[in-house]
Amino acid sequence: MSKSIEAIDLDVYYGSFLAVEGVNIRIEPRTVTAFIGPSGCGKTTFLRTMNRMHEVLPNATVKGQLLLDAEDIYASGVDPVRVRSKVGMVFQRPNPFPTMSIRDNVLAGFRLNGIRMGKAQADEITERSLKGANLWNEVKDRLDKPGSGLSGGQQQRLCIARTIAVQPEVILMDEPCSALDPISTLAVEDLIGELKEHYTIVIVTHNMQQASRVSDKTAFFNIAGTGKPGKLIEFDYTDKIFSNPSVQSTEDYITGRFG
Amino acid sequence: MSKSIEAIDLDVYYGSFLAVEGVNIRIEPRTVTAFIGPSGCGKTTFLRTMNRMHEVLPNATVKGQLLLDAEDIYASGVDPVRVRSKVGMVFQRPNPFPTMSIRDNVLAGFRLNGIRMGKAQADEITERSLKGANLWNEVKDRLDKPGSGLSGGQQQRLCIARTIAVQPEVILMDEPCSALDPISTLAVEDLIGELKEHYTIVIVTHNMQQASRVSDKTAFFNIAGTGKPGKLIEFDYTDKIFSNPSVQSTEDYITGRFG
Amino acid sequence: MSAVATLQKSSLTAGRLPRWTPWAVGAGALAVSAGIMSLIGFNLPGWIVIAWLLFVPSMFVAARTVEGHQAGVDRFWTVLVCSAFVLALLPLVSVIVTLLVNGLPGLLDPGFLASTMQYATSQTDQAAAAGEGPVYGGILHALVGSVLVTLAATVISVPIGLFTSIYLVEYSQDGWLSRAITFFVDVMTGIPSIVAGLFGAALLFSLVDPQDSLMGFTAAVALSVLMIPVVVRSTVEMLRVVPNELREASYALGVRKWRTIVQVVIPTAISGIASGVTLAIARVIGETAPILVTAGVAVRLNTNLFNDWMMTLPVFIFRQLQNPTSPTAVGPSIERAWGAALVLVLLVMALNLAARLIARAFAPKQTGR
Amino acid sequence: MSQTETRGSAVAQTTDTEQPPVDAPAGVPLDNRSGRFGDRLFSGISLAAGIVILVVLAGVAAFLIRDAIPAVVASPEELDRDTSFWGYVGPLVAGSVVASLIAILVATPVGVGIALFISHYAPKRLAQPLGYVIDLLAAIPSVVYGAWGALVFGAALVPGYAWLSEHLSFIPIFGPTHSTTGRTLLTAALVLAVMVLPIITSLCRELFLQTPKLHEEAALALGATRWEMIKAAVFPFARAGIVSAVMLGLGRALGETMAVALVLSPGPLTASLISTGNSTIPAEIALGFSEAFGIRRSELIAAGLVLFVITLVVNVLARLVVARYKDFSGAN
Amino acid sequence: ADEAPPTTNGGGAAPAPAEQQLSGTLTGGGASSQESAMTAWIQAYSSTQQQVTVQYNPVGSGGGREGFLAGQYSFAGSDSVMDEEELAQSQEICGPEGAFHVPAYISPIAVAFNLPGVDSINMDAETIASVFKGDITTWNDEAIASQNEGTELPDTPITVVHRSDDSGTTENFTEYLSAAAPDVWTYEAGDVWPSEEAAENAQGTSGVVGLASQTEGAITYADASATQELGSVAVKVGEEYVPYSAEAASKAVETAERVGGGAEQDMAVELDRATEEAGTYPVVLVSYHIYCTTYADQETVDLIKSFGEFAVSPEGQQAASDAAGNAPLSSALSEEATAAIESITVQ
Ligand SMILES: Nc1ncnc2c1ncn2[C@@H]1O[C@H](COP(=O)(O)OP(=O)(O)OP(=O)(O)O)[C@@H](O)[C@H]1O
Ligand SMILES: Nc1ncnc2c1ncn2[C@@H]1O[C@H](COP(=O)(O)OP(=O)(O)OP(=O)(O)O)[C@@H](O)[C@H]1O
Ligand SMILES: [Mg+2]
Ligand SMILES: [Mg+2]
Ligand SMILES: O=P([O-])([O-])[O-]
Repeated sequence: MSKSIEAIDLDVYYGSFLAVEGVNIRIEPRTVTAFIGPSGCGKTTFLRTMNRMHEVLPNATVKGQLLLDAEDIYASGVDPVRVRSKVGMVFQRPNPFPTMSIRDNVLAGFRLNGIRMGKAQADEITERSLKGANLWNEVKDRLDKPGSGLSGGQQQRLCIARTIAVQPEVILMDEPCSALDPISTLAVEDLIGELKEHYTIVIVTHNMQQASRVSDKTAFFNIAGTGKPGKLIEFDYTDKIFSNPSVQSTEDYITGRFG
Repeated sequence: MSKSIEAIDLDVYYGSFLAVEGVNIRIEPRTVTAFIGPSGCGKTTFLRTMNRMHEVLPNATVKGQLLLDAEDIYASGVDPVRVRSKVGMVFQRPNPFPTMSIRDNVLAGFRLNGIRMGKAQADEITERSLKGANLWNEVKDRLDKPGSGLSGGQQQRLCIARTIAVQPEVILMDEPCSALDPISTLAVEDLIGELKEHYTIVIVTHNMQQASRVSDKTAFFNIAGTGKPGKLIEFDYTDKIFSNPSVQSTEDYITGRFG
Repeated sequence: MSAVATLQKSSLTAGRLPRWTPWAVGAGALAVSAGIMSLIGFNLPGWIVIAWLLFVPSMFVAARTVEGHQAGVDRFWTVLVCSAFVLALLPLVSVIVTLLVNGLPGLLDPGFLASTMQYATSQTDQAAAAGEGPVYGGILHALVGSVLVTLAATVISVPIGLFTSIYLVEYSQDGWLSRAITFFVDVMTGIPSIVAGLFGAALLFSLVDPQDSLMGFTAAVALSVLMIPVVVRSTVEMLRVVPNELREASYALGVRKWRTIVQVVIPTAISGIASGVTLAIARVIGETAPILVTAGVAVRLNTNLFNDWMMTLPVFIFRQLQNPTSPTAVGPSIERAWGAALVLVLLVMALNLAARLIARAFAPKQTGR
Repeated sequence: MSQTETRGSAVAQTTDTEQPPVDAPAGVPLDNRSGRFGDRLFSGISLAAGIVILVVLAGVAAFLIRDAIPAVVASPEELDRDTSFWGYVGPLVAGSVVASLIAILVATPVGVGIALFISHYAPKRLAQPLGYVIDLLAAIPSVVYGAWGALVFGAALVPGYAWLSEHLSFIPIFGPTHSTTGRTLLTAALVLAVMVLPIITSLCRELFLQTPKLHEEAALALGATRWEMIKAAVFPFARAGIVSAVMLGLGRALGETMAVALVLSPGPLTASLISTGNSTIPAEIALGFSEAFGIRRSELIAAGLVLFVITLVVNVLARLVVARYKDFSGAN
Repeated sequence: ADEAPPTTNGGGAAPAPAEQQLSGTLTGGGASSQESAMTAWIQAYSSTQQQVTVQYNPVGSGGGREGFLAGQYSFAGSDSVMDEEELAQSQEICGPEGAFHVPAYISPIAVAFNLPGVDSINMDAETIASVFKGDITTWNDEAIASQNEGTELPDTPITVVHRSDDSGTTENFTEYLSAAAPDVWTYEAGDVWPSEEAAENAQGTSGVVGLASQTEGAITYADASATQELGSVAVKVGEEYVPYSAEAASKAVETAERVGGGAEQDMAVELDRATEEAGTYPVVLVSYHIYCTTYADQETVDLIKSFGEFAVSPEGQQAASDAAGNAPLSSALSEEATAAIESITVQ
């Protein structure tokens, strides 16, 4: 089920602005990869190219190849929707659907695709996903209330539940825990640990501890200055990156001596 | 300039739902107070009562007293606008005004209030605030571009810049760093350290390290279960809370043994 | 720094106007105005206008001196905003009173809703005017005609309008086609209704046998020309403000774009869309001129949009007012006209209510952040 | 404690339940096209709808131009009047523009004010019913506005006109005499204002209600009063929409036929707004059409075409204004 | 659900017993002036010919003629006669003889005013023209007073009210003014009120009557049937002042000259507005029915003949007069019109 991801000479543009330049990376199946780097270096941007969300923005374009198990997702004829149903995504900002109840938010991946299922199955998926996102206990009594009435952290976990409900093969997470308390964070980290047995996971985080806790490999992105493109500086085993990085700027960043 | 804040038997409601119950707390001027606690325990809710942002939501009500330097901000006849211009706020989600340029976002507090100022003064305030929020170098060349074109972290720092520009007496920060990278986080923490010389600061954070780094005192909120109100469990010097809390659940939470 | 200093830093309650201030100032303004009026001759509108003209600046000055500049400005605009609402109520109340006073007698005529004009004649009107008989004739044919023609126009315009808006907001990348469409929709907003009618008549005239070209459907086509731009413009605005993050959330779940549009974007905007559609319907259901030249003048019930003339309520009203059934006794015609107007307004109100209920069922739940 | 257990079992279930029926079963190649049919169809329909509009409009334009040309090129003798077509239509253009302009100038602030009142000032509980009340204005058919304007409103304005012509007649628009029946261009313009009010109000209201809470709160937290919050968060957010609403209203005012025909005592162009005279293009068409044939009919349709062009110009200008702020708007 | 009214037609004008029962639909359109009469005709006619549906679209004379020439209507109602171009055009659908006019609805145009307590005022053509030109501005002006000894005239200012829409009534009225008072009224006759003389105005007969009724001191011109609440002017013809009446109006038509030049049976007339003949009321509106000399199919011919002849028959004219208050055709005109319609044939 899990897939490998490989970027080859990937350039990412907003209009004519080159936001990320020349990324070459190979992410193995069933691993957790953390993206770290200073703000504005293009972590989110690169992450969004991995399930073709980037092109949803007007004028946003990509050059180069991005292989999902050796298939280029940017090849002509590739259906971005297929890509996205294999590569799920959790956003930096929680964005539950305001028109839907909590339950429907969890089942959104099915409901929106017009997939019908029995009540029993729906309940089972809802419960499993919410438990997976460590939200079940808090919302089990108000599954039919709107999802927008939850606290920030609850909303984010709802979004995680929604994503894992459809069991994609790769899960991209853009700072999923930035709005979470330590307990939920821990739960999500545990979850990542479990999910990795079956899925490929990429996570953007600002939290070094988190990166070192959850990830097998870490990619460090950096930016030379405003208006310059972000670049992948170093990509290696997390232990290696945090103990003995081969590039100076990585070390600077990790140790906080940066800037 | 700085003010003390004191809550007396404060209950906070969403409609008929009691979200936070019986808070008694006294925050001294020129201190940094951290609010910690699990998700959904009412940190944001309580924080928002401190500048009367709570009542902006429909049906949201407050019982009890909240004294700002001995003046009850919920007394009848108090103008919430005046409260808010003394008590600034940085939100969990960055929310720059999308229709304003970066410069105008920083100056929004003045522009909104119809305060006119010379270009030199405006430039000075803009630069000082942006530097204070560690954003100056990244945006100094595009001050006239819309604020919505920034990365998440940049946007959050812009919001901080906007809040400190008007130099309120109290600054409330709702997880201001959750969207920030370590460098910006560090910068904001430094900034908090500086601001505290003149202002009273309250910060909600999920990050224990951050709480212990920046705050003088820490308040731990907890919730007994879903649908139950959040409560202030313990409020003490940060050192004390993190080394030797007097309540068991505080210790559980801090050490991650909670739940 | 000096700018900062000018921000209000005074005590929280210092200089707050008491709650009753607006009432007191209002009463004062009315009194002063009455005084002025008594000098130059009293009349009601003058009294109120002058009182208002006194009230606005006094409120502003009072708030400004006591509460500060910021609060003064805020009060000023509050007064203006509330005045706008009251001002709009004046014509509304006047029209509604006019409608009720003139329309109720007609509406209460026996059989008014259940009969047509087939048997109402000049003689029966003359008799009715002379008090020798009841007012015959009703609006059944016009009511049915209005409903059918408007329904047909809605069935034509709403899908076209909705899909066009979707094209403009969701699909077009601001290309020449979308610009052309936007441009032409803009232009269509200003087509005089009668010109739309003439166009519809000319179109069907050339498409079908001229003898048969006057029919309900022709009117529906003409009304669609008027309706489409209203639907498009309002829907486009509503779709535009749907946050992109919702679209992205849906895409990220592997949901197809069209499903995202149908199940995420439209439900989020449904309340606004429903408003726009109702507005468009309200606009065309009250149109007279285009129907005059497209649907003929029927006096009997016709339920077939594609054959024979049809009557609609606005045309009925217009004709009854302009060409009374009996030129020598116009009373019954005027009564019927106003009765029909009242029915028309009630009909649109009902539609409006229905649209709101539908919208509410889908609309985003209004909670919190 | 139990949490780890639950999570553990969740994953256990994950592994042994069969794959939920997602759109594409696993293993389908990425370029499988069959699933795209829905998208293709939907975008095709959307595109087709847009094209239908273009075609309809092209039809209207072709119809107008075809029927208008004879009058536009005709000599004064052929038209049976002293002037060419342009001399005939000029005053009508002036009347239309003035009436719609007054209507829009009156209706825009009032309409936006009402929308604000409903969205941000009225108590939440009252807002819905109040919105409904104002929408009633949209429910009233134009003939009724016409009849009301002629019977009630016009007559009610006469004392005001008398006052204006008595005291302000040195201003040409209030000059020298006033209508004793109230059937003047100003009355017509005010009736139009009432008619376009609900259009502006209901669109603006919906937009104002959509203003992101985030931005409203951002403003409030900076110590903004309600009005300042509206200036900072609501208006910029709705700017393009307000312009759209006003343009829709303007279109209605420019194109309104029956109400003006019933309310106005049309006549030749005069500067005064409160005496008899002036006319608008739609009213002229409505009043003249029934007895018109041949060149006269063509003349009326040409007048319609001119109105068309006016609408076009106004809308283009409005779009340009909106486009200037484009960078600073949008849903993100 | 239709309630049948007590009588299907009033005034005892029972339609002639039908010789044969026809069926089908007959569609006409045109002048709104004859709408009330048309309604009366249709109602009376359909009580004998129950299988026939006759419908009339009161789009206005111009619209009616245009629809007729485009084949939309089988007959047209028109306040003015077709011009040469239209007659030529009519040959396309009507065959080589083209179309012809039959006077069907004659109605005096009252010069009506609103002066409480005054029912009738005498005026000659010049005075009327001067009033409508705005040269005479008050009711007690010497020019009016001198013709009305014994009538108490107030000093109320005169408010002229004219039609705002293009109208057959205006055309007939201005034709009268320019023919009978050419020195004062220097404008050509036309269906639009001359813009130089614009005054208060309103749309449609009921519009001007309504406005005049609201406005004290108003004077207007309108189909006499609609002006009963108002006072009316007795018009000077020859040496006497003639108030409007059905007889005087139909006499004006009877004595009028034929236009000629069209089809053989064409009855279009040219009224002599400046007539001095006693007992005629020259401010009169004649509204025609326009028929083809030949139609494409027998069914239409039968329907046209049946309905058309009924409309101009004494019974039909009486029914119209009861309903619309107009002047019935004289029996001579009625007979001639019947004969003209009878001559319609299939192509
Ligand atoms: N929609 C956009 N249009 C134009 N430029 C953009 C857009 N979004 C981001 N950028 C720019 O692209 C660069 C990379 O942004 P990105 O959001 O990927 O950063 P990031 O690494 O995710 O930062 P953060 O940690 O703050 O989220 C930044 O310079 C940003 O200003
Ligand atoms: N607008 C609202 N309406 C109703 N209930 C709300 C609303 N906002 C929050 N709540 C509820 O109030 C409680 C406290 O929420 P709050 O947002 O204050 O939590 P928090 O401590 O800030 O959590 P987090 O750390 O996730 O941000 C939660 O149970 C939440 O569901
Ligand atoms: Mg990011
Ligand atoms: Mg919170
Ligand atoms: O019959 P009219 O043409 O005067 O309306």
